[in-house]
Amino acid sequence: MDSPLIPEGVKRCSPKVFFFWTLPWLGLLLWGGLAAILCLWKGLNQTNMSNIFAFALWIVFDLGLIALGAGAFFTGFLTYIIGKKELKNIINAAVIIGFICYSGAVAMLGIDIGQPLRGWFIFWHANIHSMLVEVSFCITCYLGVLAVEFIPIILANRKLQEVKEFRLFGHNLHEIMAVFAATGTFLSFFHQGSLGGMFGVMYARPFAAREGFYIWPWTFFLFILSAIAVGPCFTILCTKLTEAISRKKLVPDNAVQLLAKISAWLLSAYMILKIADTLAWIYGIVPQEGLTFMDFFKQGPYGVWMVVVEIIICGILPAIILMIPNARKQTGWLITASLLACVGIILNRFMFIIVTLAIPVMPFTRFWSYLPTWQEWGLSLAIVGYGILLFSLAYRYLPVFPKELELNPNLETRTA
Amino acid sequence: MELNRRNFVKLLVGGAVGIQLTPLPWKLTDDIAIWTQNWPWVPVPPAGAFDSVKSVCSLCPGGCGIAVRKVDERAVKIEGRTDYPVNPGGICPIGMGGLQLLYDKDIRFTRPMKRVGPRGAGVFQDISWEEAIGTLCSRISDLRSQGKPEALAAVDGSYMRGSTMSLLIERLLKAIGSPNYLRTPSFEDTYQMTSTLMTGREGPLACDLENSDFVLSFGCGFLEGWEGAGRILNAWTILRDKALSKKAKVVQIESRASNTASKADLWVPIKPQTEAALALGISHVLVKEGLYNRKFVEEQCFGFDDWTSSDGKEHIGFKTLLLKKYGPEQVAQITGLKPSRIVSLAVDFAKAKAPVALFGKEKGDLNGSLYECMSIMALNALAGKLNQPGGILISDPLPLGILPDFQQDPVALAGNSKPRLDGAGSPSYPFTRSLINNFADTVSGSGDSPVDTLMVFSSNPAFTLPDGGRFKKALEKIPFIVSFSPFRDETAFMADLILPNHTYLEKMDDVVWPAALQFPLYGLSRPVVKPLYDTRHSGDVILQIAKKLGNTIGDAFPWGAYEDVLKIRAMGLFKSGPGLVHYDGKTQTWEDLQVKTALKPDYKDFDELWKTLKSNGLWYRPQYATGAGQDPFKTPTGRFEFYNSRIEQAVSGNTRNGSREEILDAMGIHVRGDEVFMPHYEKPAIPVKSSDYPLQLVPYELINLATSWTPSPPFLMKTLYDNELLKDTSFAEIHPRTAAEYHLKDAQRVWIESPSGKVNVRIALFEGAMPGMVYLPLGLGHSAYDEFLRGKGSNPNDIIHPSKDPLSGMPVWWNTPVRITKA
Amino acid sequence: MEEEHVHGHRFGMVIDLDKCTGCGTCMVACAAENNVSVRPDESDKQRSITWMQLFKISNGKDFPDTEVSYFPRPCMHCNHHPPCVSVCVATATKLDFHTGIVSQIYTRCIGCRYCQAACPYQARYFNWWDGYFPKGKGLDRYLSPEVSPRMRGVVEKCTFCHHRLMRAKNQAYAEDRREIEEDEYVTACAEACPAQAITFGDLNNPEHKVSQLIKHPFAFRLLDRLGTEPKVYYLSSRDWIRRLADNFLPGEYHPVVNKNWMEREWSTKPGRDTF
Amino acid sequence: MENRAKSSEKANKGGWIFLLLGFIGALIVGWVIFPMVLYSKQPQPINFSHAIHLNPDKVDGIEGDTEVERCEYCHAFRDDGTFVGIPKLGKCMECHDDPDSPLGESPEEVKFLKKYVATETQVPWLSYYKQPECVYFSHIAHVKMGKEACKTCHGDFGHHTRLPLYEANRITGYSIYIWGKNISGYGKNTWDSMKMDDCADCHTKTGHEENNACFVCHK
Repeated sequence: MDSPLIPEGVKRCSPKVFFFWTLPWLGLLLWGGLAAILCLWKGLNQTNMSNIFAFALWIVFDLGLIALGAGAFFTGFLTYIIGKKELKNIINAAVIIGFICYSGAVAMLGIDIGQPLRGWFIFWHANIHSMLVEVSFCITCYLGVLAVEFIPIILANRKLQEVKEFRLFGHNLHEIMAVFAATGTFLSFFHQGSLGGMFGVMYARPFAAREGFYIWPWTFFLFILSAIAVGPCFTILCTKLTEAISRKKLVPDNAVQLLAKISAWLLSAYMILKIADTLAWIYGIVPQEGLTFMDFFKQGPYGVWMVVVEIIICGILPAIILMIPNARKQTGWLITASLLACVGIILNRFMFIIVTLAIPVMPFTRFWSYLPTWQEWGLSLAIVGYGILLFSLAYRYLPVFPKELELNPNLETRTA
Repeated sequence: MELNRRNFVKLLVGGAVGIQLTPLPWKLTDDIAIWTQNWPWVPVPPAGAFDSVKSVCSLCPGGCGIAVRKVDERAVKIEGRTDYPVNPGGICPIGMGGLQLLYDKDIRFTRPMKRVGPRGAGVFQDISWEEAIGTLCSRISDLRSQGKPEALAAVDGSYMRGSTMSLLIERLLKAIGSPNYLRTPSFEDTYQMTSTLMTGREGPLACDLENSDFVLSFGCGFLEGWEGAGRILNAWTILRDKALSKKAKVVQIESRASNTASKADLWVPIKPQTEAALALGISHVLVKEGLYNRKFVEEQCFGFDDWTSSDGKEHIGFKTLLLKKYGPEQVAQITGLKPSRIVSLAVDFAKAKAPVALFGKEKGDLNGSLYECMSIMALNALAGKLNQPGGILISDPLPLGILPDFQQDPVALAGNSKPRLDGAGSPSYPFTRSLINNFADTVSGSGDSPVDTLMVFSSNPAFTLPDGGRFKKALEKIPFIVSFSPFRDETAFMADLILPNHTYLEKMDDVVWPAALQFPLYGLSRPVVKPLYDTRHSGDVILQIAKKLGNTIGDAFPWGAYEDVLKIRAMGLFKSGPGLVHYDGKTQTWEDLQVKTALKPDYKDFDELWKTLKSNGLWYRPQYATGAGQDPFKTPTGRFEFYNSRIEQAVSGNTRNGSREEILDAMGIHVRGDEVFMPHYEKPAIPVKSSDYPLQLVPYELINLATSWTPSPPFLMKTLYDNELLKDTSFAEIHPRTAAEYHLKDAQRVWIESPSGKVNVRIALFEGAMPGMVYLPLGLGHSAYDEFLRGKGSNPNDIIHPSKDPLSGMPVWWNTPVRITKA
Repeated sequence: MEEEHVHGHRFGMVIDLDKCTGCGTCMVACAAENNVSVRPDESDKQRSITWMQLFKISNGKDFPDTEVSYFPRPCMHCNHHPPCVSVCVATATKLDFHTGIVSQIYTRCIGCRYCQAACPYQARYFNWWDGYFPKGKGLDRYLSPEVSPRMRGVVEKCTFCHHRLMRAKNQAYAEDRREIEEDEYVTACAEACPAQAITFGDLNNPEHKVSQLIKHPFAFRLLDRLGTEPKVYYLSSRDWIRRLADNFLPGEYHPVVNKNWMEREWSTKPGRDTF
Repeated sequence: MENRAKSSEKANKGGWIFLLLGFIGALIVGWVIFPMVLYSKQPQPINFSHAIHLNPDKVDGIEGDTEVERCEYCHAFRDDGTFVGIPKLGKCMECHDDPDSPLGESPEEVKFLKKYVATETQVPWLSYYKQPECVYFSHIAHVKMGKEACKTCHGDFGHHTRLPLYEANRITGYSIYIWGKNISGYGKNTWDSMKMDDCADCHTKTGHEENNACFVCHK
């Protein structure tokens, strides 16, 4: 019955099936919604955050999302600025994923601060020295850009195309997409960097503190690089996932392969710098502040293994896999590598947030542990649900994958 | 052009654009943010005129001067007075949080009430003062008409013996005809007995800490609130400064690494309850090495050398006793110290110019052991440091005005002639004034309670007594209980009638000679705010009761108001000689206390003294409180008695038929012969450790937790660590090795069980705990008050299994055998 | 920045740990002075608010050589771009160069808690709940009008009782003085300490006691080598305490070996066995 | 298809009118209706006349050579330098001591005497210039040390013969005098509004930037 909305020619599952598919994700949304209301109404005592764990699960999710969402601007950058035409077939997906990640992140931040109704003070009373201000500015602006990039995709909906104004508007927008891609790229560079800067500048927290270039600690650049290296991996993962669920090919291999290849190079570059940075930190800052690298892992569940996993298993390994053409050509290896890379970046963010805060700086203070409450999990998972939901809707009603028809000539294939 | 869907959208678009060009969205955003800055449920403290009211803190015997900062009629902060000679500006955390005891409505009684729920539930019903007082009076009248006025009893916990309130309570009982006036035990009782026996003077403990250069503390918790923190902590700081320049030392003798032990110059850990042995051991060395003060001992002491009494009987002297039984090795056996340490302590003590040996464990509001106290007193005497600067000063009580004598009617006379229910003053406990533990046993022991009506004043025996809850059982048997407590405490919850007193910030009352102060001082607290609720000063209530009872009782209380009584008392001070009612806070009083030229009073006449006393809360005489200069000792022998005539008389004069053996057994004394009459070490009555109870429980006190009858201000909960109180569980400190023996981990939940009961706590591993000991903090485990205290932690008193202290018969706090089982 | 500090005051604090008895009066005085509310469960130390906090430390030695001591920890009012100030998104916390006090404006704070993450002293506290003032219980009746009560969702911290500075100024103005006298302005904790362990005053005034005390060989600061330049100093004659005040690599810590000083005076701890 | 498009074309004729309608409507709502709804109005308990009290011909006893001194007669400083603000009843009763004998002929005074003086209850004045709880303001610093005239911030209240209605922002609870009567927030006189920026601007103009530090005006 929603057939007039479904893109010309492609086959989609029955509304009933689709409805049931959405149920679990709606459930997550409901859970998250309840958690959000509780936090806004009763305050953040609903969480297990504390004066020790001022940042916690939500911030980890935020940084993770934003890092993974980097695929959007970077693919855009490659497509419109560098002019990698073959990526046009995946750019839509990349943009939508980006939009999901960023809108989700902003929503979570809105709940995470103690006084949401004063949130706009960040802009009005901005403290330009604060990396977090830079982050907020850029994220908000970039979310706008993403929205704009999203609009033409929405307007491409069959029903909306009927309206002349929309048709024109969408078309014109599409024409000047390069401009937005450029702004997006610029903004993203800065907030991805600032996110790293946020932690690098905490010079009184030896575990996070980093030297840097001018006002930017090295983490600034490392975060950018890691984001653009792993972002595409996430885009690949998502498209592959969609293909798996919908049981059909949606994106031509050359596009995926190109992304993978670029990812490989960037990931390698990132790894070299990351290792250099880690060494510089271990032999520079850490001893300067009277500590040894091992001191950080005296108490608590954390250990050197995290660093090993992050750098070797989730860094060097995927880089190598993606680097070898024959390896990345096999879907299995491709997915494994992308997955590892994504895990690696989230682990990296986790260390900078949770481990940094968990490690006591004053020698006589003790190590504290932290476990999120259901409210915290709820809100975090709700973002996942929201993402899947939005992407499914987009896939169902919008021509997300321009090459879908041509890749699936026989419309008999059952589809989700 | 109809308003179809499309045009409606246009309308909206137009509106959307237009509204941006008005203040509405922007002002609204701003105002909503401002709303969060002024949430209606966030209190806004009303402003007004600031003022500071001077008064005296009466939450503990320390008697600090306090200045209460006020905004119009509200008190907003308590601060220490710098113009009060006790405490130069500082006060303790409990006093600092005092306003919560005034304003936290849920821990207070706001009007007279009578019980409607079951005992202990704390369910009461409002009644009028007339009804309340009437009920009590008719009950008393009935008792008197039945000819058993002695069935009326009173428990009094007011800190200072000789405070005017205590005087009135005792007087009321006497007028009615009951000898059963009981006091909650405190260290002052032990000291007072010691002083009376050895020096013949009954003044409170006065010690010149500030001027001492060697403080040998037998477990005094100087930093745990000993005798009131305001002055003591300042003295401590003075001693620290001296220590830095090598001019003073503090030695702490204690089994646990308390704050005092840690911060002292030397910590000497010994087994609990063996302090007497150590004191005697040190004395032994002094004597053996000839380091004691010969002149003083020969001229002013009795019973040092062996002697022959008039009846020609040979007696051994203290000297012989020491040399025979308390050699370093023998004492090392008892205390667990190295003999060399005992010797070095003695040498340092002797070498010091102004040494002092002090007693009174923890805060000092737990009674001590009489023979222990005597042994330590003897040590001071041997060194010849009594009545010397830096030492202990033997004095008489504050010369307060005496209330006129009064007529007792036959009923009263008959009642007063009956024996006390607690046996205090009887042949078994000849020197003790009150034995509330015995009282509890007598009541719960006999078929139906010999006490019909119990009045409870400023005390919470149901919580503070070390008897494994025996007093609570006694209360359950007593038909009628009247509480005068301002607070909703455990004992009040057992009461049938509540006649709430004002809190200490709402009333005028006296602080008689702050504990251990080396010069006489009389403090007078005053109402810093008008009473908040329909409460009445218990002093006035007593007068009203007396009036209502009338006849001889009414005549015994001829005063209109409590203040009149205080005025009579102050008159005594005025007559007693010169004093001061002002202190400028510039000169340190302790620096110049030698009696040189006669003191010139800073008041013309009594009226001026009284006026100033009421406004400034202070009368003092900045001179050493050394009784009557020349002959300081008023004992039968007129000397300081190592061999105590009074004990001797008490024992031999004991008419009770039975051998001396039985008499001594009844007194709980294990040694025999002349040793009985001299300071000596008594082995614990009950074996401290056994196979069933392999560990020893030692309660300890924290300066930031009220352990007496007043509740802890909620503020203090912030200062407790989460290995002292976690959620609702308190912790037992034990040594890691001991814990390992019983396979206990840190923070593990356990049962600590004694013959008297068990409590549920968590384990706190502490290297500073003596192995084999279990340390529980006092002051937690309330079942009354409000959410800040109720159900928080466990009360060691519930499992403390007290033996009777020899001779004094008072409870012994320190050696309860316990076992630990995992919970 | 430093150069700007030359004019005006630079208020600081010296805490003598030999004198500190760990009684907690400073904590209570602070809470009472600054309208810090008390919650039914204050044992949740990760969330309870204590602007002045006593950290209990031990020398870790076994019985009978065990020794405990305390670190009273107010806000350090760091002098060298305080970690919390540069990170604050809404300019809610600033270092005032004319007093040296690091301010915190509750109505400006949005509660992002970045400052808490940046502060190594755990000196900043977030209001996880609204203040605990149940209706009719009376706990709000002793609140001081000189300090604004905080709402849920904002960060608060020690302010060096700056309202007492304002109080002193008003007094001075009433007496036709522009400048306040030394010691007219003292924090609540310093005033309340029964052991006089806390000295408060202007570090820019060479005559003032604090300026003398920080020259003492026993003087040190918490986590000094991070470079935050706290304006709160500590004094201790115990090396084990001084060692706990900062992180040291093996061999980096040097005991106080001021020879002539050692000759002049001796440590308050003659060592357990010199007796 | 064709027809549908046509009909829609027709219907759309003059659609811009609606655009305009919405636009203008919004402007009216935002600029006219919104301010009216935003503030609640209520009268003072007693219509006090500053003019009469400050007029030596009508009232004697309120001494002072300068106007400031005459203001300070009631709005006085305490010994500790704090400011009394709106005087308590006691101050009024220094003159209006007898509830039965009014000093003037104003019915307001009679009302005042009967309702408050007779019963000795404080007058629940509504303060036009009450700053929020987070603000610390020292009058003595400005008036005595800074030599600022009262009217700089309060306008010439002293000459009002009747007290204006008290208007409070329904959302924030602030008196309208804080934001200023003009909804746009603009004002030409120093006393037109009392926002933080107004204080800061003045500090800057008068060369007291140091007093723009947060902890000078916030508590």
